[in-house]
Amino acid sequence: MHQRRNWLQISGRAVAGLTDAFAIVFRHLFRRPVTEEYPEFKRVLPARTRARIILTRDPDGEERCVSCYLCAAACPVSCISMAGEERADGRRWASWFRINFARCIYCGLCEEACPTLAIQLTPNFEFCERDLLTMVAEKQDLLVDHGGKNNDYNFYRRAGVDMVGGKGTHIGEAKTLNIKSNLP
Amino acid sequence: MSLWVAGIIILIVKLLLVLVALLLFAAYLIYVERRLLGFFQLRLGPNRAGPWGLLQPIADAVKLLTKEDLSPTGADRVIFLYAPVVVAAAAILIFAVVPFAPGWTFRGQPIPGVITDLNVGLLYVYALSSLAVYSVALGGWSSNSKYSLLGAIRGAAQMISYELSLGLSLVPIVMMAKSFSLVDIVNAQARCPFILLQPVACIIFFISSVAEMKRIPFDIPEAEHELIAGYHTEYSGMRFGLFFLGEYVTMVTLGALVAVFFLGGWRGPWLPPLLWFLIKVAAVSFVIIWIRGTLGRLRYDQLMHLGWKLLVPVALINIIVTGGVMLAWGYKV
Amino acid sequence: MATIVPYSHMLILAAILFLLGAGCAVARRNLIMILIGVEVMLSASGLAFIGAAMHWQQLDGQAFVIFIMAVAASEVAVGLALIVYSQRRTGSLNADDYDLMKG
Amino acid sequence: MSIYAIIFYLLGAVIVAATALAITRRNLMHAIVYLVLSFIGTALLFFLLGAPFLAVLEVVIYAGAIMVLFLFIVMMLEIKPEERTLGPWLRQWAPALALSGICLMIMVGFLFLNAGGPGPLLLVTASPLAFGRFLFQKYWLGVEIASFLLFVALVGALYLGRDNSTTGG
Repeated sequence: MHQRRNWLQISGRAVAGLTDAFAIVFRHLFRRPVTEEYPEFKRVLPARTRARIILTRDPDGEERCVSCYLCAAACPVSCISMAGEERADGRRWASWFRINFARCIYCGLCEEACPTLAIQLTPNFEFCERDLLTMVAEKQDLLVDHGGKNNDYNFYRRAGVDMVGGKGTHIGEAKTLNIKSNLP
Repeated sequence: MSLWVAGIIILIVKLLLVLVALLLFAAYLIYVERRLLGFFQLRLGPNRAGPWGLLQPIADAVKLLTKEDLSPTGADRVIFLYAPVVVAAAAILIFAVVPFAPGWTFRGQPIPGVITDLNVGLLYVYALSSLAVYSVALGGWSSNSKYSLLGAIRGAAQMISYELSLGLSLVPIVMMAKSFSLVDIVNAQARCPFILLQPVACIIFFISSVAEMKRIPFDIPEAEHELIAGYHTEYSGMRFGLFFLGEYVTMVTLGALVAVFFLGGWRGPWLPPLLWFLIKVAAVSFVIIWIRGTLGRLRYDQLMHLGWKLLVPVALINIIVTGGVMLAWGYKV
Repeated sequence: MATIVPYSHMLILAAILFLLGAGCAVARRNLIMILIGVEVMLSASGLAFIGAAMHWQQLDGQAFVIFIMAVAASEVAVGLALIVYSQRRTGSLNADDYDLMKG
Repeated sequence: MSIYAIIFYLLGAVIVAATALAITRRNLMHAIVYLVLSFIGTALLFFLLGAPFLAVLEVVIYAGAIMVLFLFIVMMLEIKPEERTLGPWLRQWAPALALSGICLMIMVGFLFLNAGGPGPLLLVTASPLAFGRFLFQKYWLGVEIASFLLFVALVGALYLGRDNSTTGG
């Protein structure tokens, strides 16, 4: 007896569940689709959306890239290549810098890897070509005249690189201690 | 002699008209299904090619026809190349016995509203649907791919299992119409469509034929999450298109068969018979798409249990009950 | 009334088919092919029965074809089950490998 | 020669060719495909010979069920095509061919010795209704026995096919 009631309950629940599901799906026929039709309707993307890559400059107008190859190493699809050189004053720079956007997957790992904030990703994603070779961007295509997401950052003024002044002149760095004296 | 020639010409014209109508209906069913699924899921569906995307089937056909026709290494080439033909041919050939109108008269000569009124029409439908297994099994086997082979084995097992309940569910219809001919079955529903007298048979027939078509919730042979595309994983271009076309022609044919067996065929008040027939076919197709939008996929063991432990026994009980009731009401052969 | 062909041609066709099936069952060493040969023989005998039914205008011949089909279906069900069983037991489908009882 | 005779000889040639190809294939899958063709041809012959019901049953049962079962087993067991070796091939086929040839010659001889007896076949068709009525009036016991045979075969196949690895299933 208990078994039979159980069976009836189960089948009743199944029928109720099925009816409910079908009714919900049918009601969706008359609801407005949530689709945004892309070429006619363009949503404004957040400023930090990751798409096309740029190379930024520091506040002094110098290229930030020091050609450390970390972005090329981090890139999962190996679309970044460059050659590093050293200037007379000891500052490193990339003599050429190339990104193959036909292969780029906009993962943002290069941005993560960059120690100088040189590589940054911008919201511009609408670029495509029939000829793949025109998607290869050289350094002059990538360089911009601003600092991107952080305009004030200057790698050489911040880190312990002896470039713009002696020890203790960098931002956030304590004055050098005179180890010969105990005076405060 | 001229009458004979006229008969041949009328037959050929009718064949062409039915074929073109069937293929167009199937092609636009693909479009309608994609649009409806879009709406069910709060999307839009294809709406780019032409106004409201109405040219989408043509764009799809052009794309499929111009794609490269690949065959995998190690495939059994001849079987691989010709397996897709079977499914499309079987689906189209079923329509030869489906009555779509009561018929017309042209200059005093009657034109029946069916291509051929076979006196074993129902069994002919059954035979062709059982031949459709070959395209699945052979196509999957000859692809030389494990996904295809698994899909083919599942497909063959599923189609054999559900053919049984498909056939058994139609026995009460034959008992009540006293004929295998589809025209006679439509005529037997002059007073009352069989769906009111045989609701159980209708449900079993519908479920079994959805399983025969390998559509959701019975699409285990082509379960994309496990088997990529099942038995037609390795197919490309128009050969894949034939599998696709076969599936949708089968859907139209199923709609027509449900209309003929249970909904009274072309019978209906006020509207012309052909229109009634089309409305019924479209309604059945809509229900199939609705099911696809609603249900998930059954597990393999659930599928087999549903077929063998529920549908077949219920169909057998339905036959016995129908026979008993008919005897009690004083039925004479 | 339209005639088709002499009854003897019908019987010869059935005989050719039957002998093809018998040859397959005798000569092939694969268990599945042997079973297929038996199926061909059964189908050929059905053909002969149908021809006979037509020749004598009696439906008995056609009735027998129904029984032949029932026998063929049950034979295949049991036969294939046996083949699968023995393939699981011995791992071979070659009839020559089943020689445990060397005479 | 009437159009029916032409159809008969064409179908006969197709059936014999398909069957001959089927029984000589080394690849089981090809054999099954040829055999399906042969059975469909046989079904058409049944149709020509006035048995539409049996013709459709031939397609449903032989081509649609039995051959699919074979296909299923071949796919499941993953059978390699046989090796092509001439020696055993000759040893196996020679006696079969010889015996078949002798049987066929005797058969043809008998038929032509008795040439006056069996006349041409007349075109008649047994409607499914008439056939069903005849079957269940005269051979109802046979039908019951056949159904019982199928039931026994079902039970036998289930028993043979059960999984031995699990206990207490």
